[in-house]
Amino acid sequence: MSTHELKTGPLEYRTQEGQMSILGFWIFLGAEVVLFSTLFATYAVLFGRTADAPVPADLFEPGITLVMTFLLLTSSFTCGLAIHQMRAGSLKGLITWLVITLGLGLGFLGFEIYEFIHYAHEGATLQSSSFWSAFFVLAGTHGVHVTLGIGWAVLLIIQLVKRGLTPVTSRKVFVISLYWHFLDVIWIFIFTSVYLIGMVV
Amino acid sequence: MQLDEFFVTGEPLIYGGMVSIVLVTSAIIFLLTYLKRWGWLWREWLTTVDHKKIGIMYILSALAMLFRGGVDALMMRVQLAFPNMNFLNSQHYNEIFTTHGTVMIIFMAMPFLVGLMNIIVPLQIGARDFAFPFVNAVSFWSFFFGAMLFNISFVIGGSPDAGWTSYTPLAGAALSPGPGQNFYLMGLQLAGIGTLATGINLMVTILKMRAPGMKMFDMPIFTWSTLVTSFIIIFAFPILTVALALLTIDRIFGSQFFTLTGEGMPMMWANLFWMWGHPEVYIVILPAFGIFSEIIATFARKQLFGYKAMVWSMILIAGLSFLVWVHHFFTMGAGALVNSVFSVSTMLIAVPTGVKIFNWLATLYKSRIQMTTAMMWSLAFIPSFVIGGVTGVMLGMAAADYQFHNSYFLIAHFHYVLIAGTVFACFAGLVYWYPKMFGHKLNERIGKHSFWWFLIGFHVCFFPQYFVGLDGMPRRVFAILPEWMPLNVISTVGAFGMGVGFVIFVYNIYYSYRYSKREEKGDAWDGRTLEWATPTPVPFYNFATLPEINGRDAFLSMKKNNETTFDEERLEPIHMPSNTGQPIIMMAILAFASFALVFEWIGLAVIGLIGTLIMMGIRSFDYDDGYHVEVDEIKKIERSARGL
Amino acid sequence: MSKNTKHVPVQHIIGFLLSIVLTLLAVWAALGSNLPVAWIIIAIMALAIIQAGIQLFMFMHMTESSSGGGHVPWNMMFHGFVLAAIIVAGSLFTMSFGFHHDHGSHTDHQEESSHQHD
Amino acid sequence: MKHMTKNKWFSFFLIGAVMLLSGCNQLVVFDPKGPVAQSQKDLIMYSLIFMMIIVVVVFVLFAFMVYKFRDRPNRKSSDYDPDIHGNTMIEIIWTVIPLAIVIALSIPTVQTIYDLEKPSAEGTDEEPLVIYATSADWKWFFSYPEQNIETVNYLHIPTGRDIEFRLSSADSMAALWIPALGGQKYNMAGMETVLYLQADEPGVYDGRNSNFNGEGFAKQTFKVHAESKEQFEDWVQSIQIEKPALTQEQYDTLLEPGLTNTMAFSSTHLQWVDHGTNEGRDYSIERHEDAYGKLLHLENINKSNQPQEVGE
Repeated sequence: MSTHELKTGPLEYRTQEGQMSILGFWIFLGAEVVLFSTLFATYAVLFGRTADAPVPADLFEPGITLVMTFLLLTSSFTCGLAIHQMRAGSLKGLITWLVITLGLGLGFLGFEIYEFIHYAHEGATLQSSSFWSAFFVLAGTHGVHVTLGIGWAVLLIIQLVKRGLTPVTSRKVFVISLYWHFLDVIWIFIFTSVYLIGMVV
Repeated sequence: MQLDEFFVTGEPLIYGGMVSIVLVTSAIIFLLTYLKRWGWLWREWLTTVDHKKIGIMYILSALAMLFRGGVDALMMRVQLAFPNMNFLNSQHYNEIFTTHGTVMIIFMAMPFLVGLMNIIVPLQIGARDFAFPFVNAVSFWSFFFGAMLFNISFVIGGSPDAGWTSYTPLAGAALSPGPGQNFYLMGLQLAGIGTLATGINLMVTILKMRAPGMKMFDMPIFTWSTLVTSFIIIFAFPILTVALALLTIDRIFGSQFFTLTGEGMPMMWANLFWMWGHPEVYIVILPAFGIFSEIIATFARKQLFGYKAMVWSMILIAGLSFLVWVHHFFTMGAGALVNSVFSVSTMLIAVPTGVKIFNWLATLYKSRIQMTTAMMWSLAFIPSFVIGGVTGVMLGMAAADYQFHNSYFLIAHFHYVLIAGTVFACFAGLVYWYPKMFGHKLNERIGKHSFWWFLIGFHVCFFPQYFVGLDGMPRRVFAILPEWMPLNVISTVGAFGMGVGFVIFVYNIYYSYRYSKREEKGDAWDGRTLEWATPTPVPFYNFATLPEINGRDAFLSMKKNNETTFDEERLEPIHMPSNTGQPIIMMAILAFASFALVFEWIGLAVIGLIGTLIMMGIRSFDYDDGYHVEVDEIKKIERSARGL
Repeated sequence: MSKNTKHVPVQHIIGFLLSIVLTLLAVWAALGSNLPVAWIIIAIMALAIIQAGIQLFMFMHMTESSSGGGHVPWNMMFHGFVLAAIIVAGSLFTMSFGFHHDHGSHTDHQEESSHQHD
Repeated sequence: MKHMTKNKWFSFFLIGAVMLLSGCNQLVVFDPKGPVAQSQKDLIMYSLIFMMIIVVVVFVLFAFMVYKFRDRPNRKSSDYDPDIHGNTMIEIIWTVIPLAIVIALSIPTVQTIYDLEKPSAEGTDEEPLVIYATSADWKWFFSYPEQNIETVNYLHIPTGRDIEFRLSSADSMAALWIPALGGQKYNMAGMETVLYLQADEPGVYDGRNSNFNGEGFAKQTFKVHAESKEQFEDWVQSIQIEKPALTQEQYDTLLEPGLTNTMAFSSTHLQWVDHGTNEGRDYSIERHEDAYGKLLHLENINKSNQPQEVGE
């Protein structure tokens, strides 16, 4: 069936395989929504159960979280630009924007690691209470997703350099762009319901 | 760690288990070597990405698991019928009911149904294979290694013993130290990943790979049930993934989610577990409904009554299944409002289910029922399931549930729905599609023996349990009061009846392999749906050509119009995926990592995880496009298969 | 929807600016305004949902017709978010609300201890 | 063979009905000894009527269909119509009827749920008797704060008065179930659930933990002695006079996972810990951290494992 290749439209949609992979990934993202919402639910239920550890309002800082948010929002934007370049047929533009995206992602990760270490020094660790367990696992799961995304994107950049823009590589890049935007969606909710509400309540 | 801590010691039954594992394994190795079949095994089975072969491997594993779970069940029944014989002590009994429940739900019911879906769904919609054959193989091996990891626990490290629901704080590190509970967590996690991937795979397959002209409301009902099931899988399994991960982190890395220390919240586990657990019940029951619908329509020689109502009721059941989870812990004291809300939502499920029952009965109206074995399983399902269903409604009434909860009334209820629903469907489906899979039917006479043994055994086993439950007998006890004895003895007799039924069923597989007439045509039962349009054995590419489909019961109209799936004019090369060893290797490495995590060997686990990631990287760089089956070869295969 | 023929990705730039503005608005609502806490939570959650919509519709090409996916991506996201609401709200409903009861002095220990830090 | 199918079902159903009708008066849930169990029995009986109707209707229809439309020689050809695909009217009917049944079941269910959350109407002349029922692996502590006494693994209650059980657990989750008096509720550490029960008839009833909580689960049972108000007062007095006070040291020893005999004390453990509070949730875990992994090797005939009825 792959022989029936479309002649128009974005490269990634032209083959049946391409369409199916992208559709499958959307469905996977549906599952990811549920995965993260379970973590959010756990966090919400365990909210306030800090036992002897510090309370979030004392540790969360607006500055650093805002910087992290802007880093990730910008990386989502640059990732969108990368796809724009890809659809315009520019391999060089695509790779450039992808690399910028990854740089921003690495910056985000750096801040997150710094933040975690900082909290641990203040006495809030994974083990200290159920609230902090929920916090670290929720934020950490997002962080692990970002890390995997970076590793995955690096592999794709190598493939792009080797093979150029084909239906297969452009499909792969499109899928990771979905993943990256999705992680931004999740971060928006972490930023809002964990950090902002944690600072307010 | 000392060896005697690593291996479970001191139980004669477990030594027996060890010996038989060693014997069976060496027998298999010997046979494979003696018959020089290692290469065949690797090329034809272990590296296959063919949905039909993967489906067969699912079903074989599920039958093995049914045997294991069934032996557990019989051991429990023996203990309860002769509590003074001291057949099992308390600890051993706890381990056995835990593994019985887990194995039956996770490693028997689901893989059996997934196996049938694997084989049948692509054939029913006229597809070449799954949307992602590679992922399908990964799914199977993750299930397989998950099941192996879970099952090895009884000889290495010790079985989990906190019930299949694994409630915290009992299952937490403080109250259940040691690897037993970790086996449960890692085994389910591993299998769960595969199930989620299968759900996505099936959904894309059904949405994107239907035969030309086949609209959604033209799909065979089993395919519909698969689609709805995959929807539930996609939205329910991530909850399990998270719940298991949280408990794993609790146990291995010392977090405080479900602990008694650090202001943890043990009840949150029950909440998360049942948020997955209730939809899970429908994951194993909806495909069963689909199977029965197909079989009843086929052998009633009549189209399904109220097709659209059947589909919509399945969709409604799927939606409601996410809104009722609290009925598993009404007794938690969540308050009158919570209990009332969930009581009503629970009972509402009875409405679409009732609609389905009546539709099946109406399908029988003015039909011509052929009493084949598959049909008998399907017919027996209706009244048996109704008993389970009405008692389910009773359990849903929270105020009454305070008396039913945790009692044998509950046990009787869910065995009535899960055996009469799922297990009957597995047997019915296997009998029905057996000729499509293996090229010969199962013997009808022996099949009916096995049916009657199993059916009567089932009712004798579980019907008394309603009453012993109402007499106050709680579940999961290894010692009972004298007044519960008579009903328990009856139950045990019934359980052995079911055991005999199963043995006859397995014997039938052997007998039919030896003596059954080989199928010459693909259409063994004068079927209605597309899977019967292919020749038997099904060519590895499934369909050479497909006519334009319009309307339901596609094969029925094809037969009317004298169409086949072999139109020589329209032959084109068919693109096929190549076999690959990557899935089994990838999952073996992940299983190794999980095993290391069970014993909390963090270093080894990290190595295993890195290995898995490397395998995924290798896969990413793998641009193997598969190959094409040329027109001449298709012609040759189809002609010989169709005797042209 | 697809902008691949144009050279300036207008939609992306609008989306980006909107998300920056909405983020700042949420920060102001949470930390700068004097609204009651309940209103703050409602307001910033609403802003988050709008932002998620921006990502999905303006960045992720969710409704692109040439994808061949039909309504499925939209459908999966919609049901995913419905499920998310059920899971979060349902857990809070059954897990926190439930353990209140109105007698004597022993009520709501966990509530007290969880709010004493507030 | 085909004929058998129908008969088999019919006989199953008959046997079931007979067992049900004859068994009703002996099964403990159908033999209530108090208003709570009575209201639950009433609800179950009410639902059972609907369920029997459904079962009868389905079974009769099923038997008719299978018998009438089985494939056999010389069937009338008018009895076979493969093209019936549906009938909107009849489908609406069999959607509406189950819906009506669900509504008919929901109303009394919700009513009973709310009723069970407060003391029963019959016992309004007196305040409920408060008993703290605490589960610990694998024993029961019953503390009577007003009387300042505590019993282990047995319970005395006055008849005709509401008992307000305040349930909690020192470690694993349990459930207090006295089927003759009414349904169960969970005991959980760090939380307190309330269960109202009442006995109308004097007698000795079985009570147990019904929620699986480990090796000693099957043995975590107790007897409930329901007796007249005067007898209850006498019993309380005798405990207050004859039994020693409970020391924290002794209590901590008793908390260790394992089985114990029945005991009674003239003071309660509530003076130093209430496991239903956040502060009391890890009391036992901290003291017996290493004891939870040990096996009791509990076997059924080992008499020394079983709680003995002493000290009453």
